[in-house]
Amino acid sequence: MAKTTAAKAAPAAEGGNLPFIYREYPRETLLGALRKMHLIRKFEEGAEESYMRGLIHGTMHLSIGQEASAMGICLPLTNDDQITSTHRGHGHCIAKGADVKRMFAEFFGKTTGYCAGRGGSMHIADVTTGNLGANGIVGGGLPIAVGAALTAKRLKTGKVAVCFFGDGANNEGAFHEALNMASVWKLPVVFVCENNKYGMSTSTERSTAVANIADRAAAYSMPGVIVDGNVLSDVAEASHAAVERARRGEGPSLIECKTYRYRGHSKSDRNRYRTKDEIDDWMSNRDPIERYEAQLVEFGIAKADEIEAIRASVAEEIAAGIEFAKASPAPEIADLANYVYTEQA
Amino acid sequence: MAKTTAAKAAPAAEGGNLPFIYREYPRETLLGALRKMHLIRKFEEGAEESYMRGLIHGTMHLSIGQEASAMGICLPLTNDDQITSTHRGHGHCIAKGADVKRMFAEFFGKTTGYCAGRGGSMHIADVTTGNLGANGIVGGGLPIAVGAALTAKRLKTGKVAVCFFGDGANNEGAFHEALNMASVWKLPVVFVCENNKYGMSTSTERSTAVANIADRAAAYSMPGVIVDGNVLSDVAEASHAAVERARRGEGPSLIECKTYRYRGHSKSDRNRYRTKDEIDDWMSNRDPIERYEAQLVEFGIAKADEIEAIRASVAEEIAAGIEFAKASPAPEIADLANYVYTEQA
Amino acid sequence: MDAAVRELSYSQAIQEAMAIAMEADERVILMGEDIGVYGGAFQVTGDLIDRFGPDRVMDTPISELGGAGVAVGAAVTGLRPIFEFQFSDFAALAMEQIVNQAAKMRYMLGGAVSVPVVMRFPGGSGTGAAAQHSQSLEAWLGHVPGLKVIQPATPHDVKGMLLAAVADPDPVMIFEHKLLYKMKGPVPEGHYTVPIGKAEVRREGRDLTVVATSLMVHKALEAAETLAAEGMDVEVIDLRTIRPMDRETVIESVKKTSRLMCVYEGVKTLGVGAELSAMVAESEAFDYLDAPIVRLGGAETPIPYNPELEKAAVPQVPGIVAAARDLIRGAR
Amino acid sequence: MDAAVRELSYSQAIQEAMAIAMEADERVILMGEDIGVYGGAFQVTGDLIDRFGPDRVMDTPISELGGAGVAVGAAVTGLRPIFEFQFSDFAALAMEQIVNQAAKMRYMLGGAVSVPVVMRFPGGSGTGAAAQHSQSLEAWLGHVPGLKVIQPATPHDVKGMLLAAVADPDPVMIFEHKLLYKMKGPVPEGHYTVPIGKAEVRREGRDLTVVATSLMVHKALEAAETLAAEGMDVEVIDLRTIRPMDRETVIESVKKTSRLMCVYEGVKTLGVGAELSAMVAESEAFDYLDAPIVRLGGAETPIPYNPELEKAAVPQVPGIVAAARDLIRGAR
Ligand SMILES: Cc1ncc(C[n+]2csc(CCOP(=O)(O)OP(=O)(O)O)c2C)c(N)n1
Ligand SMILES: Cc1ncc(C[n+]2csc(CCOP(=O)(O)OP(=O)(O)O)c2C)c(N)n1
Ligand SMILES: [Mg+2]
Ligand SMILES: [Mg+2]
Repeated sequence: MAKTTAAKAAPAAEGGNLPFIYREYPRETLLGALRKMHLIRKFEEGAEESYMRGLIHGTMHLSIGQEASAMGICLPLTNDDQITSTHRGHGHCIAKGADVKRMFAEFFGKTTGYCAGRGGSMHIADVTTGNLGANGIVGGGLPIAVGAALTAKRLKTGKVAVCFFGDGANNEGAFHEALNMASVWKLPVVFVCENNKYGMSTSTERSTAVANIADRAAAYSMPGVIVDGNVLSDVAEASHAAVERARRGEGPSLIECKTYRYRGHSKSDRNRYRTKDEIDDWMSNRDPIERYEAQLVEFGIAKADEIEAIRASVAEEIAAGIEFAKASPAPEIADLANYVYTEQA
Repeated sequence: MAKTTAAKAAPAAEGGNLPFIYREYPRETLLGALRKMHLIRKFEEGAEESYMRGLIHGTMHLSIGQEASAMGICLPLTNDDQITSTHRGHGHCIAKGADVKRMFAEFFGKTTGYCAGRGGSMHIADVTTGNLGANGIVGGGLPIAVGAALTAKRLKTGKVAVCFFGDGANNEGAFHEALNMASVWKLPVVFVCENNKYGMSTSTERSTAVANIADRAAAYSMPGVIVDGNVLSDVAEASHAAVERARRGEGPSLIECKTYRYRGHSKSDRNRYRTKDEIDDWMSNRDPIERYEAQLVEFGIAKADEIEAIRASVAEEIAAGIEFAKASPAPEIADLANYVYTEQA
Repeated sequence: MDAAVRELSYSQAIQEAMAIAMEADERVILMGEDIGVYGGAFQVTGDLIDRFGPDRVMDTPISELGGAGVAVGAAVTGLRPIFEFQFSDFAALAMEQIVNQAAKMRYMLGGAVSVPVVMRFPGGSGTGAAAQHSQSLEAWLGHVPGLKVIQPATPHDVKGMLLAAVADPDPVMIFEHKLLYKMKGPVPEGHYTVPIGKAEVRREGRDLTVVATSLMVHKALEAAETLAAEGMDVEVIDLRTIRPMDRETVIESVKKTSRLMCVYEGVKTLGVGAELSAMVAESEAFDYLDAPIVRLGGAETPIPYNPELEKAAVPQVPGIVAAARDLIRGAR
Repeated sequence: MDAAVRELSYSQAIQEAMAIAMEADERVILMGEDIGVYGGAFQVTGDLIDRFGPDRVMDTPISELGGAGVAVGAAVTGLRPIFEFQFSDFAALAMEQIVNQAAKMRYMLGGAVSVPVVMRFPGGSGTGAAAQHSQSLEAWLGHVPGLKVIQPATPHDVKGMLLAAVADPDPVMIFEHKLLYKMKGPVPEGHYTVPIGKAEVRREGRDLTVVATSLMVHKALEAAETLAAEGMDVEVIDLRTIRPMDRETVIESVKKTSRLMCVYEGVKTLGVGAELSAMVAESEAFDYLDAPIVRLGGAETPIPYNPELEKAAVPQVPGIVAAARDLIRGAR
């Protein structure tokens, strides 16, 4: 995991005009971030393919195209910091440090999965790396993140809570209540709206009575920042500022990452609400991984063959993850009622 | 009921510097408004006394001190316009045109009451004058008012819906969802926050992450106006503008009336959260009825003895109302299940 | 009635009912998340937006409490909204408007208003959607006076009951099992209603009364065939309405068969079968009972993701067969 | 245990339990609306804020969904919040966090977390607060796996069960009847627990088992005295826990008395008595039953404001006496 202390190591490049992350983080961190972005994309492609083959059931929500947002937000976080995630949460999970083996195993419904096969994609979590879980309820994680921040403040753990949610979620009452309480109590929490223009089929224009979600921050007297969610450094810079503010005890912030999902909403999407042109434009001109790779090369941090090596190692990890998942045991029917309550001595 | 058309009659006074209502409304309307403000206060004093004597059970929330807000908002409304009200809703009910006889009867739990004795203070309503009801759920009326506005727009009735709510209610998720939808759909609804500084014992400073509730209007791209809720004319002017805007199809507005309740929150209030000085200051220096009477005299619209006559007639009406309530029959136990479902032919 | 009868799926039947209601009455509108161009998460509204336009097929923001409340307010003031929850689980976000407002408003106002709102709740497990998208919550709303709660099990019934619901002056809650949407069955054309509050005997039998709801009706009927092959004659009743429950039909049947089994997908404890059992145990049918009243309900767990666990969490045909066999043979 | 026993009111007993828990464990915090200087709508928290300060006796904004969710999030991450709903009716606003989150989180995450949150719900009628402030909604939460749901009926039990709840790693929901708050009874000093999941026989008897909950326990006991004077010997069981229900205690009693009556304030249909009845009707106690199982529950109406109607809407002593008499004498 990237640590804030990593920033104290020698930065990857010199020069006052370089974007934030190149000034702040060492080379390994930057390459690690690239690797994770690839890992997210390949994980989701692998999951998608496994789904098509009938190896995974249910539904899933892919975040392909949104990797810079997940990764950029998590970059300044430590393993101890906690996140709440969403139905579109694979990227958050990996960015925060989860192992794709156990994620695949979960999607395959196996006991080795992060949720012992009980949760699946929509509830993917890895508490050991601070991910309190994806959430099937839009907006469900918002108050929970505030609760995590309350614990951090009350027990003085120094942890920060980060709450991912979508543009659609910003119209839930939970959004309003959570942001208001976080601000009134000055809690160490960062609200991250991944605005991919649609909540399912409904565009923000048709659902949201304000131009930018970040504009709503003023209603809670907290900073609201808009960033290009497809530029890793921009996202990380905003995250860094908000996380540091939270750690200093100055309270919550709202970050809006403008981004886009390439795939349909879920596995049942006739795609009637967006144009092919719009999708093409985002895929061809604003891909977060391509843009990041271009910068890494431009600033002399990585060469093409190094990037190729990362891709290859990711492909291997994915393949191994799927094999692990396939080979893992399914839960026993007799264990159906395990984990409903905490087993007590 | 005051009608907007009333404004077309000869105004009560001439002069460009006069406050809004004196320019807009004829004398009868203004004296009618004064009478209603007295009626509200005396109704509540009567209810309070009846409660002390054990004639009324349950609890009640008195709006004494907030009469200008209820009356000013309702002044530009017609009988067809609809309101949703709150637990502190006696004033809204009377301002909208209800008969105190049937209100007392309701409080006394009688069949002649507006709710046939089933609702009591917390559910007081008079659908015939457009009051869809007080609400025991803080924030409960917000989406309902938006629904009433949706009906008005869809069926092109020309009606406006007015939604009263408190400062405390503004932190409910329902507030957020209701204002957002009203704005997205440009519905003819006016949101009226009666900010009396406290939600029960909790001051807005301790509950609300923004200085003024009206500041939150920006989060819904609607106008947000702050008025002195204890000045009838100011309230009516803001209401008039918002109602006309709604009627023109330009969408919702938010009005914040800064006001104060003299009594405790309800019948069980140890009053530990506000100072005697604060209460005294509002009662002595900012009473809405006294301020209105002073203006009526100052602008030559009413003389002291005329005002005295209004008071006397109000006292009579209250006494008669209480007698009517006392004399009315209680519901039959056998009718317990009436009104659960609509009786069908 | 001579209306032509076609095979339609359950979701087509709903869509047809909504279209008929909207054609007949301008006040009928549809509200819900992604019911417009998307056609609804389960394609129930489909292309109705093309026919009736976005003003009458309204996509709401993701605001279940507010959305339901707007529907309630619209219903009180003159519209006839049909509100779709994308998943019945999200009812948990709107219980306040459903229960504290819609169900009680007429009563609290002493009869001064009615609240003719219809709400649709796609529920049930079996799609791998896990704990927050698979619940069967009809028992919650069945507990609430002021509401009517229905669970049609066939395309025929869902069309007729939805049309009855739209015509009803009071709030009607429709629980639709997601696995029923693709199920086909005969559906008459045009307008007809199936009454709210009446159960239907789907199969007559002498040895045991099985009262089932929603998807479980079909499982119970399948089980009954297996049992018939073994010489056991099972009566299967489709409850259809949770509130008000059809006491007479159930009790008459139990008086005939002397045995009762309830099959339902909601969590067993405090689920619909608890009421069925208690209703019979306090009735005159008690004296006719030859055996304990058995309930097969959902497991006392959230719905798990793994497909085998998921199946194990709700009644399945073999389990119904086994339990019925034991009950008839006196093994319990 | 030799702790001194004093007379305390039910609300004092709750307050004492909370104080003991907070003294013992820094992680225990109280959250709710107006629980600070106001002392809570029913003065249950009283002056605890003076002792523990506003950081541990936290007034929340009027945001039930968010407030409950914050408590859930805090519980998952290390605090032990006790969250007060001002009225149990407002649970309708927070069902999503209670049911979709708190109850399911451990399961959905395959055991990776626990959610040690306690929520308190002042409920019940009898205060003239009408339909939106008088409900008894324990059946809703009793239907939800992952929750524990309790309804202590005495000062002694509420203290001990609240302390058990705080120590419990899973979410525990406490339904407190508002009319109990002022009721006094013996309460030992210091720390003790009363187990969740165990019913208590409050009065032994041979002729009839009455299982009652919360305030109805006291009404049932009063009725039992009247019946005793008439020569009828009624056993009264205080159920105490709705989930998990104490099957054994109830079934043993019914095997002894051969008759069962359930008395509860929640709406009769799909209320707690439905489960009690069904649990017995499917158990080995069925064969011991000499009479139908009778339920006295709340009327199928919202709670009305008028005090006489309000009383008529829930079981009262004379009705309990009459129903028990009929049942014992075989009049039904
Ligand atoms: C409370 C709730 N309402 C509706 C849904 C169904 N649903 C799942 S995802 C989604 C869209 C969410 O949009 P957004 O928050 O923008 O996230 P995105 O899918 O775009 O990442 C909807 C409507 C849900 N899961 N929970
Ligand atoms: C959903 C809900 N939460 C809490 C309450 C209890 N309660 C009744 S009035 C009130 C304070 C409301 O404050 P505000 O909105 O400012 O109105 P005011 O009483 O000041 O007029 C509270 C907390 C309630 N009735 N409904
Ligand atoms: Mg989105
Ligand atoms: Mg207030």
